[in-house]
Formats: sequence, C-alpha cells, structure tokens
Amino acid sequence: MKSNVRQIGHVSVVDLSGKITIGEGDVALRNAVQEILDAGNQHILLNLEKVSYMDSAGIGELVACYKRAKEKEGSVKLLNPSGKVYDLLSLTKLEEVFDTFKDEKEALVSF
Amino acid sequence: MKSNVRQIGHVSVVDLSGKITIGEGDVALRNAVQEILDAGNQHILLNLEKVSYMDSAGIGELVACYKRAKEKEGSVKLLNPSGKVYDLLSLTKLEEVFDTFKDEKEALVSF
Amino acid sequence: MAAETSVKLVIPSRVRLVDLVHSAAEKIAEIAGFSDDEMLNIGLAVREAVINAIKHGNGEDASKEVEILLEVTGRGLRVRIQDGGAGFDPEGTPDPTAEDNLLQTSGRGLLLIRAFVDDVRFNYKQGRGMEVTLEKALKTG
Amino acid sequence: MAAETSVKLVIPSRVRLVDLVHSAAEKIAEIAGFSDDEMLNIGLAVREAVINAIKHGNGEDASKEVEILLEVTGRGLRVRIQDGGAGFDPEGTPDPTAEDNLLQTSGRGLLLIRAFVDDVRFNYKQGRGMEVTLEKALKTG
Ligand SMILES: Nc1ncnc2c1ncn2[C@@H]1O[C@H](COP(=O)(O)OP(=O)(O)O)[C@@H](O)[C@H]1O
Ligand SMILES: Nc1ncnc2c1ncn2[C@@H]1O[C@H](COP(=O)(O)OP(=O)(O)O)[C@@H](O)[C@H]1O
Repeated sequence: MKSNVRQIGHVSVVDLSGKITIGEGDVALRNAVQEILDAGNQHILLNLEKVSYMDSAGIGELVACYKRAKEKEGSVKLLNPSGKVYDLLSLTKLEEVFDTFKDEKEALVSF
Repeated sequence: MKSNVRQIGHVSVVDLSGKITIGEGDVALRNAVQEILDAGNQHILLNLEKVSYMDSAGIGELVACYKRAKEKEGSVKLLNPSGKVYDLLSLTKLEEVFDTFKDEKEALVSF
Repeated sequence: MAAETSVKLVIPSRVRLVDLVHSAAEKIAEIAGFSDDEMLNIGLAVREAVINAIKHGNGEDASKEVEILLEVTGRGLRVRIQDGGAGFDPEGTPDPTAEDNLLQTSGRGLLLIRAFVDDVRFNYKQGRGMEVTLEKALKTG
Repeated sequence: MAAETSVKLVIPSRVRLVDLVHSAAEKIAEIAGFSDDEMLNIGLAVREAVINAIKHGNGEDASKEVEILLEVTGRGLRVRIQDGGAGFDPEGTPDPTAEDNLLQTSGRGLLLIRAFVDDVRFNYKQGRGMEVTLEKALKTG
C-alpha cells in the first residue's frame, strides 16, 4: 500500500492506494495516521478510491485509526470507497461508524 | 495471449500481446498463423513488442510457425522482441533463425 | 488426491505467506470458472481462514503447518484449511456487527468468510486440529 | 518442513495448473528478496521443470502427483520438483542450440532451466521418481 498526505486547511487528506491487508497495508495505514496525529493534526480524510481491497486486519486498522483520532478530539472520515471496499464497509456495518463521502469538497467542509 | 492481424501489402503483421506459453498462448499463436497461411498469405511479421515472455512451448511454436510458412515458400520474421523475449531468443540461438527488426517499415520492405 | 484439478499447499505458520495462498485461491477460482467478482470474494474468504489458522490455530508457531486444499469440484470450488490447533466453538464468537462491537478492532474474519462463500463447515479433528471447509457453487443458467 | 519460509505444493499432473505454480514461485522469489528480473527468471525455470515433471515424468496422468517445494534458504532460494516417473539421463539430451537442432520444435526446457538458476541437480529416487533441485543465490554486496 502507498499513501500520500495533502494538508488542506485543518484537514489531512490521505490518498491511499493498493491493498490494506495484514502485515503490510495495515501497518502502513497505522503509521500514516499516527504521523498526522503526532504532528498535532486530528481531522483526517482517508481517500479510499484507489484501495482495491481490505482484509479483516485492514478493516480493524481503520477502526483503530478512528478511535485514536477520537481520543484526540479528532475524527476520521472516508472518501470514495469503491467496489469491494464499499461492500466490506457495508457488510461489517462500519458505514454506521464512518462518515463517508463521494465528493472531496463536501467531505472537507464537513469537518 | 491476444493477437490482431494487419494486412499491409503482401505482408501479414500479427500484433501479439501477453504471454506465449503452453496450453494457451502457443495454441493462439498457432491458430493465428494457420489462418493467415490458409488464406493464401505467407509473409508473416510477428510483432512481439507486447509479449512479456514465452516458455519453451511458446518458443517451440514460434519455430513451428517458421517451418510451416517455409513449406509454403513464405517466411516468418520478428519485430521488436523486448526484454525477456529477446533474452530467450538469444539464449536459444534462434536469432540465427529469425530475421529480427526494430523498425516496422524496415521489416516490411525486407519481405 | 480427490479432484483432477486441485492444489494442496502446505505452509509454516507465517503471515508473510498469506498473499501467496490468496493468489493461488484466486487462480483456482478462475480455473473453476468463477467471475472476477466471485474470484475476489473467494480469495478473501480463503485469506481470512488461512490467517485464522496461522494466528489462532497455530499461534504463529512457524514449526506448525497449515495445509490448504483447493479443489475444483463438479459444482464449483471446495477449500479445506487445516491447522494444528486446539479448535474453537464457531458459534461462540461475538457478532461484530452488534452495536456494542462495532468499534472492536478485530473479530470480523468469520463474518467475511461466511459472507463470501455458500457454505462453511468447522470440523475439529482429534489430535490434528481444526479443519475449516469452504464451499462455493458456480452459478448455473 | 525445512525452512521457516517455504511452501509445498502438490498438484495432479495437469498442464492447466502450471500458471498457478509459476506465480507461487515468483512470489516466493520476491519474498526471498530477488529483483524483478531474477524473479522472472526463477519463475520460468520452475515453470519448465514443472512442465517436464507433468509431461515427461508423469505422462500427463492426472492420477499421478507432482510435488513442488519452494524454500527460502539462508543464501537464496531452493526449489525441489518431484514427479512419479522413471527418470532420465540429463546428460543424454540433445543440445538445442546445435546447428542441426535449431529447427526442432521442442527440447529447450533444460536449457532454460540451467540458464536461469545457479545450480540444477537431478536425483532419481528409486520407487518415487525424478527429483529436480534448483538453487539460486541472492547477489550480495
Ligand atoms: N482456526 C482457528 N483456531 C482457533 N480459533 C479460531 C480459529 N479461527 C477463528 N478462531 C476464533 O474465533 C475468533 C473470531 O475469529 P475472526 O472472526 O476471524 O476474528 P479475529 O481473527 O479478528 O479475532 C478468533 O478470535 C478466535 O478466537
Ligand atoms: N522429469 C522428467 N522425467 C523424464 N524425462 C524428462 C524429465 N525432464 C526432462 N526429461 C527428458 O529430457 C528431454 C529434454 O527436456 P527439455 O529440454 O525440457 O525439452 P522438451 O520438454 O521440450 O522435450 C525431454 O524430452 C525428456 O525426454
């Protein structure tokens, strides 16, 4: 998995690509989010458009990121989960946990 | 493997892509060349630019095509074997058998 | 070996080998004639079951093996995952979609497995370990 | 099982399963730390040896198995391919690059295997069949 962070105002947009899976993608996601929190930012938008799939470890890490941001009074929201990733969020009922957007601008103003 | 034939004058240019390997690519190559010969054409330029690799069955089929064209007083020449495919032709000394070109126009006038 | 188109894989209990097994499962699903989307689902289900066998069954002890049998059957695909662990009660695991569990960071593997294949059977073999069997039928018509 | 990072595959003698074994070999080569180009070479060498085991060793008899052991060793990668056949004399095969053989449509598999790995050993096991061992070391420094 690859990640790239764009800071737009007070929101850190993380463009992810690849697979969020056990042992690699999940660790990469954890590190990316931890860096943002360590830098004192806490509003995080994960752009999932180019994430092809996740396994249960990757899904667990998404939740872990959500909780870590929450602890710092921040939030993690999702942009454009596509195909399989969308199915997984709906199957695990995590749609109820994550605010999810199709449009980046709409997502940005929601923070 | 995929193939597409362009008839340029008396030369049939076969654009190949994918892998020429046992059980699939080799059969596809055989069929493509056989169709050309059956149609009464016998000057064949195999464009290997988009062939990623071959195994020994694929290499054997290249030779079989060469022989079949020769039987009909025709010829099989090669265009742009790239990377691994070039290595394989050189390793098997088939460079000595096949006229090989980098430029399509040069190849065409050679027939 | 049961089926003419089948692959048995035996791996030590290491998570780094999961991707390889995952790809093999996708390939067999493709050979069996499943669509791209079903292939992804089957791959994910096998992946989760193999991760469980490595982590929970064998406790990531690399000296213990996981055996995966991928078989194309007359109806579709059958996958057996065998670990060397003490087994568990598959009905006794918490529902990860229950309100109270939504923020758990684990516990979703069995849910995914059950969602992505038609049938999942758990079979504890005395002295051997847990055997999980996944079945997925090809759509006909 | 010898190495902590290893995969054993057992397949019936069917050519349609060669791609799957080929991919597994490439994955293991990647895990072992080989470059993309070396990964391709290793994959091709394993592919050819497995095709030979299926076709020449087992005569494409699907009731006979081919066993492939892929192992990451301290030095690089070791692959063992075992068939159930009668074996053969690897020194007795014609040189496909000899002038007279250039137009043969077969006979290039062993050449490719030998070209793409560092070491190839042939070992006939009485009552079991032919075992071909490929070794490839990681470049160091
Ligand atoms: N092969 C297995 N051997 C022993 N226990 C298992 C096995 N597979 C699953 N389990 C048990 O079932 C629980 C739920 O598994 P799962 O839904 O995959 O979630 P997770 O692996 O994230 O805990 C595991 O925590 C474990 O206790
Ligand atoms: N595993 C094997 N068992 C028996 N014979 C083999 C085996 N591998 C190779 N051979 C013999 O060696 C010959 C040369 O093999 P190879 O160079 O791979 O070319 P090809 O497979 O195209 O004939 C084969 O024709 C066969 O007679």
